[in-house]
Amino acid sequence: MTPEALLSTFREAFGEKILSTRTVTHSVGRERHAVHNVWIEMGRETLHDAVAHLTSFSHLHLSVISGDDLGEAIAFNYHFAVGFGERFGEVVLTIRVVVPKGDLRLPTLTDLIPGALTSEREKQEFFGVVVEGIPDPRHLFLPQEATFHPWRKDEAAAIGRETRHLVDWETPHE
Amino acid sequence: MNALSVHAPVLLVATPLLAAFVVPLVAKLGSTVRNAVVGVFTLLTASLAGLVAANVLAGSGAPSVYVFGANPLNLTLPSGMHVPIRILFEVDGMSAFMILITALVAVAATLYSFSYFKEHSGGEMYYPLLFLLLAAIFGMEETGDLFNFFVFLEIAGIAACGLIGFRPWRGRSQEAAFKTMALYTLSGLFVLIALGLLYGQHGGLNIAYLSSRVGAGMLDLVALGLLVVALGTKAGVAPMHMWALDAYGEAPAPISAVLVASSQASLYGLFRVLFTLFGAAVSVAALGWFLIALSVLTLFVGVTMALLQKDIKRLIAYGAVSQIGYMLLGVGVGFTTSGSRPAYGFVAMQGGIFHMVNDAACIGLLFLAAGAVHRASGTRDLNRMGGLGHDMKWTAALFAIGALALAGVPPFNGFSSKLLIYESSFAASPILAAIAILSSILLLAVFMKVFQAAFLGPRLLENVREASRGMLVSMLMLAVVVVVFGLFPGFFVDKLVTPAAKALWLGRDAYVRAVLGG
Amino acid sequence: MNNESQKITTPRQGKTYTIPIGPVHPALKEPIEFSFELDGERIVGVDIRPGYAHRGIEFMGMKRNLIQVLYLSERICGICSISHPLALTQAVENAAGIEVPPRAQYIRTIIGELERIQSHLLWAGVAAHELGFDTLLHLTWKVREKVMDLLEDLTGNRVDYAIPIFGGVRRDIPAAKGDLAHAVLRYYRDLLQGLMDAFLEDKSVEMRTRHVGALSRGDALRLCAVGPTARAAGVEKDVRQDMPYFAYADLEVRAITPRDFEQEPVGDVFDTIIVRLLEVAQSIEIVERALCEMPEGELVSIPKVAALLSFLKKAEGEGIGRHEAPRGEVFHYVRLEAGIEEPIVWKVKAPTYSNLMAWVPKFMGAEVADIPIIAASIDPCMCCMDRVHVADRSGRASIRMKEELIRLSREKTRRILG
Amino acid sequence: MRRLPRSFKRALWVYHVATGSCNGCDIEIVAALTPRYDAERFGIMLTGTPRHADVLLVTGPVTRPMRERLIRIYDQTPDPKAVVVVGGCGSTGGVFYDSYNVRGPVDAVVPVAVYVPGCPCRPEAILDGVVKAAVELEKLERSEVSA
Amino acid sequence: MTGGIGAAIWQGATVLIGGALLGLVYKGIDRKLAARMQARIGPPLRQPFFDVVKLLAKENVVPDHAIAWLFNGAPVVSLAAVSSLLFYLPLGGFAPLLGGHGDLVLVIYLLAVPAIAMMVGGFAAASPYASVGAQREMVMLMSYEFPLVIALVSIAWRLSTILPEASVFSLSVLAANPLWDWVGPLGAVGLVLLALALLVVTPAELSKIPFDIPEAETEIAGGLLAEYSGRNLALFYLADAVKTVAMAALLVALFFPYGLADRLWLSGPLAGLVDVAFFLIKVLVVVFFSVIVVRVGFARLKIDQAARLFWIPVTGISLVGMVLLILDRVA
Amino acid sequence: MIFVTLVRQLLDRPATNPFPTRHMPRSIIRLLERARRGKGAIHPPVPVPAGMRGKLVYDRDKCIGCQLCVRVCPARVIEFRSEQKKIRMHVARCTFCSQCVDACPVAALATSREFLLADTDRRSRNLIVE
Ligand code: SF4
Ligand code: SF4
Ligand code: SF4
Ligand code: SF4
Ligand code: SF4
Ligand code: SF4
Ligand code: SF4
Ligand code: SF4
Repeated sequence: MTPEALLSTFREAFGEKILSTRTVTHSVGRERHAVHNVWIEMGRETLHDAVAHLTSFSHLHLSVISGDDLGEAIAFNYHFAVGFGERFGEVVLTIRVVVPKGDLRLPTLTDLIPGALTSEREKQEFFGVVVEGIPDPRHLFLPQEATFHPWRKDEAAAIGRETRHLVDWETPHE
Repeated sequence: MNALSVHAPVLLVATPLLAAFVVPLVAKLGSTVRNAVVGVFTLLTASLAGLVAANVLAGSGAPSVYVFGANPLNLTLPSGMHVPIRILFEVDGMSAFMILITALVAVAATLYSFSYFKEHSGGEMYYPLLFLLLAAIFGMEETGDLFNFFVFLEIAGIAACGLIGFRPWRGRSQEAAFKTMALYTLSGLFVLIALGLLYGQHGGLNIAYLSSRVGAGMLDLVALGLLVVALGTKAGVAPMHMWALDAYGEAPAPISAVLVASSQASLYGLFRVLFTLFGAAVSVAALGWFLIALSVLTLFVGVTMALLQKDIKRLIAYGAVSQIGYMLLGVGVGFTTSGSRPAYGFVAMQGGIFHMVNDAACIGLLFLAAGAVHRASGTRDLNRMGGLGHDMKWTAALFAIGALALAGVPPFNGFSSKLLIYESSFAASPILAAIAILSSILLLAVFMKVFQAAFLGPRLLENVREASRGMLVSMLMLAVVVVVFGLFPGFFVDKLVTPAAKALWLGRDAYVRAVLGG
Repeated sequence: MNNESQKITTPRQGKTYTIPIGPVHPALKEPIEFSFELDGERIVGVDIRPGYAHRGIEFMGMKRNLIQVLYLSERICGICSISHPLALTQAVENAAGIEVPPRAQYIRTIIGELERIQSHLLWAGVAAHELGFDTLLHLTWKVREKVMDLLEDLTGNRVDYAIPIFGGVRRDIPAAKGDLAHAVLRYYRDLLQGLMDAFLEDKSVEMRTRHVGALSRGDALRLCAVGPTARAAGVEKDVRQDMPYFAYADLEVRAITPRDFEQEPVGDVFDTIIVRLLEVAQSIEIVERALCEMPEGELVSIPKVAALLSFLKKAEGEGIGRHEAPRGEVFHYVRLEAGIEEPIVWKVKAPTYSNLMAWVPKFMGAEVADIPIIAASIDPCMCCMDRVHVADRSGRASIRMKEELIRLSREKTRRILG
Repeated sequence: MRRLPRSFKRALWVYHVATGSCNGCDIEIVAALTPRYDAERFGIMLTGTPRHADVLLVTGPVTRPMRERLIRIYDQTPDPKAVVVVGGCGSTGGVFYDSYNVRGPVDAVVPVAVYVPGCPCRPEAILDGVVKAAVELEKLERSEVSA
Repeated sequence: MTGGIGAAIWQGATVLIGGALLGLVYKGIDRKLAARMQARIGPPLRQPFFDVVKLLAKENVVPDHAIAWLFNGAPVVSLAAVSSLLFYLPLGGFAPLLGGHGDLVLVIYLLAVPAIAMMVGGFAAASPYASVGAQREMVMLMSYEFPLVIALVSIAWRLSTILPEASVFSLSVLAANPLWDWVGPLGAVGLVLLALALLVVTPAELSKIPFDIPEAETEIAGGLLAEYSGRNLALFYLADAVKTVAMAALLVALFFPYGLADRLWLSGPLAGLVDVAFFLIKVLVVVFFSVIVVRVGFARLKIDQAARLFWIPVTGISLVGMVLLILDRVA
Repeated sequence: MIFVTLVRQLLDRPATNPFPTRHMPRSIIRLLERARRGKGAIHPPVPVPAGMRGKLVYDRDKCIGCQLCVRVCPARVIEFRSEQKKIRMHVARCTFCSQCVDACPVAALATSREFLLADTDRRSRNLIVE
C-alpha cells in the first residue's frame, strides 16, 4: 500500500471532512528505500467512519493512541499500522483528532477493533476524555474512584503533591 | 444368681421389651426421671448381654439352648418328639459375639441420645421404639427358630422405620422411613415365603432340625435364594443397599448407629442360614464365590459412591455399606477356601467376623460424631461447613479416630480385622486382596476429604460450640473400643472372634446336636 | 469476537467464582494481579489488573532532558533493554531530523538481534521453569551466558547496554570483536538443533504446552496482538519485515510462524516455543550478515554531547519510532518544541500492552494449573506496561480469596475423583 | 535469647520480591542461580513463599501499591531474617527519583542489611552481596540474637 | 530381660538416627548429582544438614487461621510414620527390627501416612495454596497406590503359592526368599514389569518432579508446605529425606534383596560391612534412577495427567505383571 | 534426547565459576581475612572485558566544574559543590551508563572495572567518589 493510494481512498470517501494530511517519508538502507508515515487530521465525527473504511480493505493494527495536551484542547493520535504482512508493505497512519477540553468525548472503536479497548480505557483515565460506547468503562490502571488525570498539564499541581523526590543528597533523608 | 444366669437369654429380650412399656409411663414425670429409667434399663440390658455372652464363651462358644416353658430348660425334644415344637433360643459363640456388639452400640447410642435430644421433646416415642428395636435385635441373634427370627425381624423393621422417620418435621426423613418400610416389607415377604416353602417340605422351622433335613432340592434352593436376597437386602448388601443410605442418612445420629447393629443382625441371619442351615446341603465353593462377587460389588459401590457424596451422613452411610462388603468378603473367602486351603479360609472367617465388631464401633463413632457436627453447624452439606476443628477439637479428634479406623489405618481396630481379610483373601485370588487394600485407601482419601471439609480450613461459621459432654463420652466409649481392639487384636481374636468363627465354620454339627441330640 | 472482550467486562451469571492471583506470586517474577473467574476448574473469565510495577516513567520523562530520558527508557524494562532506546532514538531522530550514519545503523541492528537471542533463551528457560522443568532452565541459561558475555564485551554491560545515542551509537564493533561475535554465533548455530529437540521433542513439555493457551489468527488480529504471540497464531506481522529500519532494510527479514516448522499455527504455548526458537536461528543469521556487510564510516552524527543537547533543545516536530523487540512491537511517539529541553509528549507502547487483551482468549477454557505457563507464554513484562496505579484496593479481596480458593479446590477434587 | 547456629549462613533460603524494578536485576538474580554462577553451592535456595525464607532479595524502587505488600511479606518472614536490596533503584531510587507513584527506596519501608548497587548488578555482584550478608550473620553468630 | 529391652532401645535408636542421617546424606547426593547433571557445582554434600540446623534455629510460625494442634502435629506424625517404616524394612544384611506378621500392609499404610499428615497440615493451615496442594496430594495418593498395592500383593501371592507355610505378608519373608529364584521366564518378565511400575511410583510417593504437583512452586507457591516454617518445616524436610531411603529400601527388599557377602564367601563382621555397603549402593542406584534422573529429566505434569498416567498405563503394567505371575504358576 | 545431555553434563566439569569460593566456608570472615593477607583464597569472578563500565573514577584536579556531567546524568548521582567548583558522586544511585564520561570536556571522568560494590551502608565511603 502506497501512501498516495491510501490518501486517495480517503479523499474519495471523506473529501471535505479531511482537515489536513501530511506524508513524511524516510529513506532506509543502502538502497535508500522509502518508508512512509501518513498523518491525517479529521473531526471526531468522522473518526469511526474512517476506521470502518480502513478495515474494509485491510487488516488494521492499532498500535496505540497517544494524547497531547495542547492547553485548550487535547489532540488524540490514533497510530495504525496498515498493510502489514509483506516486506515494505506497511504504512504507519496516524489519524489525529483534536477535542476541546470543554467537550471531551470520543467514539469507541472497539466494535471495529476489539483490541482498542486497552488504549481507550487508558485515555479515559489519563485524560478524562469520555469514550462513548466503550464496552468496559472501568479504569484499567487507576482505581475506580480516582478523579485526577495524570497526563493533563492543567492538573500538574495535584500530581506534584504526590511526587517523591528520592535524592538524599538534595533533600536530607528524614 | 444362678437362676439369673440361666434365664439371662430370655431376660435379655424381655428387659428392653419391658422398658419399651415402662418408659412412656414414666416419661410423664419429666425428662430427668425418664432418662434415669432409660439409663437403668439400658445398663440392665447391657449387663444381661454380658452375662449371656460370658456364659457361652465360658463354654468356648458351644451352643446352649433355652427352651421356653420346658423343664429342664434345655429339654428340646420332649419325649417322643422328633421335631422341636417349643420356642427355643440357641446361643452359641457367634450369637454371643453379636449380642456383645449390639449391647455396645446400645449403650453408646442411649447415652448419646440423652444430650442429643435435650432440646426437643418427643422422647415419649423415641426411647420405647429404641428399646423395641434392641429387643428385636437381641431376639434375632438368640433365637434358634426361623419363625421367631422372622417375627423379630419384622418387629425390628417396624421399630426401625419409626425411628428413621422420628423427626416428623423433616420431609426427607419421612420419605426415608417410607422407603425403608417398603423394602423391609418386601424382604419380610420373601422370608415368609421361604419359611412357607421350608415348612411345607420339612414340617418344622427349628434351625437345627431344618439343617438336618434340607437338601439340594429345587424348593430348598428357592427358599435359600429368597432368604439370601431378603437378608442381604436388610444387611445393606449391594445392589440392594439403597434403603440403607436413606435410612442411615436421615435417621437421628444415634439411631444410625443402632441401625448398623440391626443390619449386622440381618447379616448374622444370613450367615446362620448359609452356614448352619444349608452348610451341609449346598456346594460351598460356589456359594463362596457368589458371596465374594457380592462383596466386591458392595465394596465398589460403597467406596465410589462415597466419593461423590456431599452430605456427611450419607457419605458415612456409603462407608458403612462398603464395610459390609469386607465382612462378606471375609466370609465368602472362608467358604471358597474351606476345602482347598482351610488355613487361609479360617483366617478369612475370623477377619470377616472380627470386622463386624470393629465396624460397629467405628461406623457408630462416625455417625455419632457426624451428629455432633450436624448439631453444631446446622447443616449436613460438606460444602457449607468448614473450620469446625477450631471450636470442636474433641469431636474432630474422635471423628479422625473413627475415620482412620474405618480406612484400616494402623493402629486402629479396622486395620487388625482388615489385615486378616487381606492376607487370606489373596489365597482365593490376589486381585481380591488388591481390591480390598485399595478400597481402604480410597476410603482413607474419602474421609480425608470429609475431615478437611468439615473440620479444617478457616472458620466459616460463627458460634460453633463443642458437642456436649454426654455426646463426647459416648463417642469416647466407642473410640476406646476402636483403639483397644486395634492395639490388642490378638486377645480379642482369641477370646471373642475365634469362638464365633468356630461356631459358624465348624459348629454346625454341634448346633444341630444341641437341639436334636445324638 | 466482541464476546471475548465482553467476557472481561460483564460478570457472568451462574455458579462461578473468582480467584485473584498475584500481585506477588512465584509464577510472576513481576507484580501483576489476575482475577480469574472459574467454573469448576475451567477459567471462564479473567480480569487483569496491572499497575503494581508502575513507576510513572512517561511522566518522569516529560520532566527531563532527552539524554536523561534515553537512560530512563532503558530502564523501562531490563529484559530486552535495548528495545526502548532503539525506538526512542528513532522517534527523536525522526522528530528532529537527525541522520544516523549507516555503520551505526548496523551496530544497532547487531545489538538488537543479539538481544533477541538472549531474550528468547531467557524466555525459554523461564517457561521451562514454569513447567517445573528446571533442568531446561539451567540448560538454556547456561548457554545464554555466551551471548551475555559477547554483549558485555561489545557494549560494556550485560544488561542496559547504553549503546545508542541520538544520531548514532556510542561504541564501535572493531574487526577483532566481530570475529569474537562470529565465534559465538557459530557456537549457537551448533547448539540450536539440540535445544529445539530438548523443547520440541520432549513428551512432557508437549503434554504441558500443546493446545494450552491457544489463540486463533482472527483473535490475534482483532486484539492487536504483536510479536511471537501474534506470529504463533499465524499472523505474519513483524516490523522488521513490514516497515524495515536500520540494517533490516538491507537484510531480508521474514516474519516467522509455525508454518516454518511445518505446523499449522494454533497459537498455543507450543507454537510460541517454535516461533521463538526459530527466531533465534533467524537472529543468528541476521547478525552474521550484518557483521559481514557492515559499512565503514562515522558512528554518530553529532559527537559532542553538549552540541547534541543544544541541537535537541532547538528541535521541533513529532516523530514515531518503532522497533520489533523480542516480545513484539515497541512504539514510541515524541513531540518536541523548540526551546524546551524536555519532550512535550512521550508516549511509550510496549509489547505487553498490546498483548494484554490476547491473554483473555488464551486463558479462556484453560485450567488452573495452566495459569503460569499461559501467563508466561506472551512473555509479559509488566514493568514497562504498567501505568499509574494510585491506591491499593487489595485488602478485602485477599480475605475472600481464601474461602473461594478452598471451595474451588474442593469442587475440583470432587471432579477429579468423580 | 539464643545463638545463631554456625551453619545458619550456609543454608540461606531467599525469597525474591520485585517492588517495581525494571526486570534487569530480577533477571540477573535468576542468572545467579543458573550454572555459570550457581548460588545453590552456597546453600542458597529460591523459595516460593516468604515463610521459608531467611533472606529477602528486594528489587525495585518500591511503587506505591507494592509498599504495603513488601511490609506484609517482611512480617511473614520468620526471624531471624535479612533484607538484601539488589540494584541501585532499590537502594536509592536511582533513575526513578521523582515519580508520584514511587515510595522507596527500600530502606524507607523495611530495614535493610546489605545494598548491592549496580544497574543491574552482575550476578556475581549479587553473590557478593549475599556473602556480605553472610558476614553480617557471622557477626551475629558470635553474639546473641533475640528470637 | 532389661538387657533385652536395653538392646532393643539401642537398636531402635540406631536405626532412627541412622535413618535420618542416611536420608540427609542421600538428599545431599541427590542435590549434588542433580546439580552436576545441570552443569552446576551444586551444594556441598552436607548441605541438607545445614538446612535442617538452620530451620531448627528459625522461628516457628503458626498462621492465625490455622488449627494449631493439627498444624503442629502433622509434621511430627509424618516423621514418626516414616521413621517407624525403618523398623519394618530389612536394611542391609539385617532383618527388620519389628514386623513379621502382616507388615507388608503396614508398610503400605506407613508410606501413605506422611502424605496424609502433610495434607492435614496443609488443610489446617487454612492457606488457599496449602489447601489446593492438599487436594492435589490426595488425588496423587489415590492414583499411585493402585500399582503399588497390585505389585506388592502379586509378589506376596506368588510366594505364597511356592511356600504355602510362610507368612508371606511380611517383608522379611519376601526379602529372604527372592522370587527370582523360583519363577520361570514368564514370572521373571512379570517381576520386571512390577519393578518398573514401582520405579514410576517411587517419585510420586516422594512427591518429586514430575509428580511434585502438590508442592508446585510456580503454581501454588510450595503448596502444602507453604505456611510451614522453622521446626515444623525441618521435620517435614527430615521426613522427606527418610522416606526417600525407606522407599528405595523397600524396592531393594522386594526386587534385589541379595547380599554380596555369602557370594564372596565372607563371614563375620566383614561380611556385615560388605552387605551394608552393598545395600547402600543398591539404594543409591534406585534413588538415582527413580528420583534423581526422573526429577531432572521431566517437566511437572498436571494433576489430571499424572492421575491418568497412574490409573491407566502404570496400573496396566502392574496388572500385566500380576497376570504373568499367575500364568507362571499355572505353567 | 535430553538424557544424553544429562549424562554428558554429569561427567563433564560443571560450568560454574567458583567465585568467591566453592562453597560457603565455615567462617567467611576468616576467609576474607586470609585473602587480605595475600593467601589467595578467593577465586576471582568471571573475567570482565576491557570496556566494562564499573564504578566511576574521578580526576579531581582535571575537573573544571562545567557541570555538563550533572546535566546529562539520568539518576542525579552527581552533586555539584559550588564552593569548590568540584563534584561528588553518590555511586549507589549510579546506572553506570557512562554518559557523564562522554560528556566531560576534559576527560576528568572514567569508568573502572570494579563492580563488587555491595555494602551495608549505601552512604559508605566506598560508594562516594569525589
Ligand atoms: S516476565 Fe516472565 S519471568 Fe517475569 S513474571 Fe512474567 S513470566 Fe515470569
Ligand atoms: S507504563 Fe511504564 S513506561 Fe509508561 S509511564 Fe508507566 S512505567 Fe513508565
Ligand atoms: S520489549 Fe519488553 S523486554 Fe524488551 S525492552 Fe521492551 S519491555 Fe523490555
Ligand atoms: S563547548 Fe561543548 S561541545 Fe564544544 S568543546 Fe566545549 S563541551 Fe564540547
Ligand atoms: S514487556 Fe514490557 S514490562 Fe516487560 S520488559 Fe518489556 S517493556 Fe518491560
Ligand atoms: S537497579 Fe537498574 S537494572 Fe536494577 S531494577 Fe533498578 S533500574 Fe532496573
Ligand atoms: S555513569 Fe551515568 S548514572 Fe552514573 S554518574 Fe555517570 S551519567 Fe550518572
Ligand atoms: S563534566 Fe567533567 S569537568 Fe565538568 S563538572 Fe563534570 S567532571 Fe567536572
